[in-house]
Amino acid sequence: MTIQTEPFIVNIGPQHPSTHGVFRMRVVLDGEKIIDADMVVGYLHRSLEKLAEERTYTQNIPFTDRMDYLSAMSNNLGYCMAVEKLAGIRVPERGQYLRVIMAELQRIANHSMAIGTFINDCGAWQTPLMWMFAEREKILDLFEMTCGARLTCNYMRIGGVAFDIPDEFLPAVNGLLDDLPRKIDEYEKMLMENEILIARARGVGTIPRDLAISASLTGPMIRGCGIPFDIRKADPYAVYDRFDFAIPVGENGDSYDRFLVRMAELRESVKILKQAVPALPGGPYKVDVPLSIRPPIGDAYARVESPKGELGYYIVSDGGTAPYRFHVRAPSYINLSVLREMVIGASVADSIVSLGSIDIVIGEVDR
Amino acid sequence: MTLELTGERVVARINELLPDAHAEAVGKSVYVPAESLLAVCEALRDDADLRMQHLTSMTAVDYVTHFETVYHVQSLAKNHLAVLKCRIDERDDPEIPSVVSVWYGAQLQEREVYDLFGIRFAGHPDLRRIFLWEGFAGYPLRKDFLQIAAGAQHPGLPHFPKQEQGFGVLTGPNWTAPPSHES
Amino acid sequence: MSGVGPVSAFYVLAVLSIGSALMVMAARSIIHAVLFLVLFFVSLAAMFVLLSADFVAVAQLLVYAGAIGVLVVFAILLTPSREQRGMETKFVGPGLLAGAVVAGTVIFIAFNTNWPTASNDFPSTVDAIGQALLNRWALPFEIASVLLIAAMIGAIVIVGGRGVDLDPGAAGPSARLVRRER
Amino acid sequence: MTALSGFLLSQWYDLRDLGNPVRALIDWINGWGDGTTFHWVGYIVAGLIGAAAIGLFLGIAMLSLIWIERKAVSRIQIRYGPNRTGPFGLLQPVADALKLMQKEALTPLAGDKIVFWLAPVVIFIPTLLVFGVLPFGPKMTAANISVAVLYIVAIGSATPLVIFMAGWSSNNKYSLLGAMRGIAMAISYEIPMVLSLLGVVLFTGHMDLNGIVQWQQKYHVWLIVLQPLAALTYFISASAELNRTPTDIAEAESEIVAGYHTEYSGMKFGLFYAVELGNALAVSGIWATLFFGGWWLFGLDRWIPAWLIFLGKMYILYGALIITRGTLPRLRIDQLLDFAWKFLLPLALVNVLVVALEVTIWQENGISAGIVLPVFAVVNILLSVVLVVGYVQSFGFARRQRPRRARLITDTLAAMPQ
Repeated sequence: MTIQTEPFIVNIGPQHPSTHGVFRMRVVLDGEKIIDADMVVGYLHRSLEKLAEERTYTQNIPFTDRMDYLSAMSNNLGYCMAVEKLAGIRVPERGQYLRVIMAELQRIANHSMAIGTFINDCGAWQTPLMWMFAEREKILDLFEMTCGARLTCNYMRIGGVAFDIPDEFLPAVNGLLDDLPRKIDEYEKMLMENEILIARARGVGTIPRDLAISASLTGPMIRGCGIPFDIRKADPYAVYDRFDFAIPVGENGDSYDRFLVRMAELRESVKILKQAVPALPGGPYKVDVPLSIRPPIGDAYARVESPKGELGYYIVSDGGTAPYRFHVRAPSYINLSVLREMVIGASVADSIVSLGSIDIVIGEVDR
Repeated sequence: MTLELTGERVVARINELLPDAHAEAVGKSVYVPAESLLAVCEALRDDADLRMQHLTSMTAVDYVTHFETVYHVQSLAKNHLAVLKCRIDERDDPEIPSVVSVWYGAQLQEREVYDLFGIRFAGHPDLRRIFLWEGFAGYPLRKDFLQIAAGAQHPGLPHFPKQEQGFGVLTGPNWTAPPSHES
Repeated sequence: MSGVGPVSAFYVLAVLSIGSALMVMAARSIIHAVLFLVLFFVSLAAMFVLLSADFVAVAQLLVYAGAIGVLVVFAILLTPSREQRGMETKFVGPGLLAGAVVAGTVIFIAFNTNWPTASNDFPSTVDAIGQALLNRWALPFEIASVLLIAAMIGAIVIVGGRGVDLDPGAAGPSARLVRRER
Repeated sequence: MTALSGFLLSQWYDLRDLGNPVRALIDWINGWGDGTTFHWVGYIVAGLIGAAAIGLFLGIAMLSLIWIERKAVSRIQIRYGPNRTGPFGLLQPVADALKLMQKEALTPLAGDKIVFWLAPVVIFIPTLLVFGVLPFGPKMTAANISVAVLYIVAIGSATPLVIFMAGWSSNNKYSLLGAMRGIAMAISYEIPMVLSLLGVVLFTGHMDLNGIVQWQQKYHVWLIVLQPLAALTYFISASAELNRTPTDIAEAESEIVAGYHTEYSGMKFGLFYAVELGNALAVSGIWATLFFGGWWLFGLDRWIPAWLIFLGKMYILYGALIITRGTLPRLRIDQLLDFAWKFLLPLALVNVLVVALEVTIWQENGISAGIVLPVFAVVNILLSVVLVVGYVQSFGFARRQRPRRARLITDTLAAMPQ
């Protein structure tokens, strides 16, 4: 005797509280168990890669803000690095340090958001989210102080950064850096030891290690599996090779490990910042680059460790003022390729936790 | 620092592994003919010397005369990176073997390329459009996409996909796009 | 049962319970039928309250409206939807006949039984029921509970361990969404 | 002054118990005519007063609760909470209610319209009915029925059906999933709840709430001291049925949007929202009555109006619900059901066994309460601590020996898998 049940197709999204935007997961349910899943993206597709072919290299910088709108600084950085690589531009010391400082601040801001929303997806009633927002808020204030924008900073320029930092920036960063470790301790105590959170996230969305490599995962997704792959270490850009920091890795590759990795990365970012801020050299913060730069014919691939993973820009130049081809290797998008493996066999509740642990931003998935 | 392998180095290794692959080095990149792409990728992945386990990025470029697919592959253990390129001269129905069987991560990236360039990946397990809907006319990242005469045809579906076929999940390989305006 | 209040309450409840009982049969949707059934249970419970049988009323609410109603709902939800639609039946005649026979029997019994008249002074029914269940009828009570546990375990054994058998499709991206059949 | 207060306190409108003036009014009505003809007027007036009192109380309580809850949760979440409408944002609930009333009440086209409209109305009934038996004071019970404890359980058991009505009639898959979850959870948690209430009933020998309060008054002790296990299991299982955050799987926002009330908008949603608050208040009221002495406060009830004491206790205990809501993530449904069946149910069963033994020892041997109750209190508290701690240790959701920190790697290349 077998019980006949009817599979039940549910569209999780595109408007759903936990899809972090207009992402749609079409799942086939048997009761609460997911027996098949498929993802549907493209609701936020703005055809960035096509648009970029019509604009000059500098005009494209603001576009990159709009991809992963939670870590605009890292996006800018990667794009500027790609163009610099293509055109052979060297960025002055101070510019490099400022880039690192901003990118690391952005990483803290992004991970705060990621952790907060992840626990929200686990079902906490917004409390961790609000706590994490408090920290993120301070960092956004710093960005506002520097470049006038909080979310879409548009701060990096080809050949450096747009503006020098204001006088009150460094004291504010130092104050934040004194404050952050204590706060992170507090959050670790509150969140990581939480029995319910462990019960919800442990063993959920586990990715085997070889799949993680084969599926081109990067960022906390691959580090959660115990593979210490981080562009800042593997392929140091800017001045990352001058700082002493560690790469946190997880054990089993489940959602909880990814959460642990993000939590530990907050600490490592603080560590980098504490070394970078005192070492900030004087001198020019950018080199003069013509606004409509014409890089030589050729292609270049530059990548940075954005908070979500490896953010790569592949730019082909035909010698004109606009890129001939502009491709973004978006970490959120490629990290999604294991979504199906993560959610099949899990319950609806677990699938949401898995999705939350990937930390996708739809602006980057769809571009 | 990740070592960016030169084309010669990779080609030398490929020639050792697969003598008839006809790979050819141009600067930092390696041009691989489409017929031997899959074999080369598999060899590079499994080779103890190169260990290209991780497909970093995969995309395509439209050079008007031809398409080029670009694979940035790297080895986590050896920390080096190589660039493979593959030239497709066919424009009407470009086709190239899929590398999903070698690197699972190519799955979504190949779908993206298929969606935006119209390059078919033979052997891809789930080749559907991803950002645009099935039946979207044209492939936007091709250089000639904007050359569709304005007013002659708007890219898009003539009607909603569910209109005629009742209900259920209608995207997928079993679903054929309705005849577009062109005919 | 006298006084304006109780009498009017009785008639309201009588109309409600008979009406909902009729609607159980008349409702086209099986879910509506179940909801009317629950309404009937509730009005019956209110009827018991009117008869000063507090405990029975609450038990009626707890067991029938709460448990049985929910169980029936669960059963309906777990059966495929095509069996839920109300259909014309060819058993109208036999059904009516059987109904008439049952109704006749009940009416006959109702009029021919020498019903004992209740005293006006009601002791607390809970006490009496509790005493009866745990003193005089302790053994049958316990036997019934053992029987129920056996039934429960039996049900678990029958259902459990036999997970729903659905092919999740080939692993990896080759598996597709199943097309829903109808 | 003394004369005035003496007069006030001695007269029927003694405000320590609002039941007094009502009783006087009913008696006056009953005295009309020859003393029996107009009893039905008194009957109706008493019913109307009771209903109006509960309705009024619930209305005010829900408005206040919205504000209290939002304010308290926002303090937990280090933000200010409503502070724009009126002083301290006090008018926020009013603004919320007005906003909800103005919103369009959408009805799903393919849904079952009648049931869809009915569900938010019907879901109010159990809430109202529960408040009917809560003793706000010695004489302030709208309906002092003898089986009140059982009645509360019975009323509560009707809620899942209404949740099902809402979920099914929406014709929305999220709603249906929510309804299924809600029913499964309600069925599971009813059992430990009934068993924990059984402990109280066995111990006090009363099934009416006023009787239980008077029992606590008589022996001068709160039942939480004597029945800690029952208090714990009741609190957990009753709050589980409230659909509030640690256990809100039926309307899990991050998973199934809003569960059974996904499709509801406007005031219909507002009713669900209000009922959720009302039920939470009812649970804290029952908890206060059963385990915290209800309107009785160690003799202080002679001076403070009993209903004030009760309301105070109710709101303080409601605070416990707010804190759990603000601090805990949600459990998965299977974990929640496991918790009910594997943790709460055994504890409640042990509690019933212990209570039965104790009551037998007490009643059969006729030992005086002064000796036996402190002993029982110590034994029960120790037992519950041992049981809960031991059980948590062995049952614990996740094993102890797991890494709680990420491993830090400095030399990444060496640590790479080859």
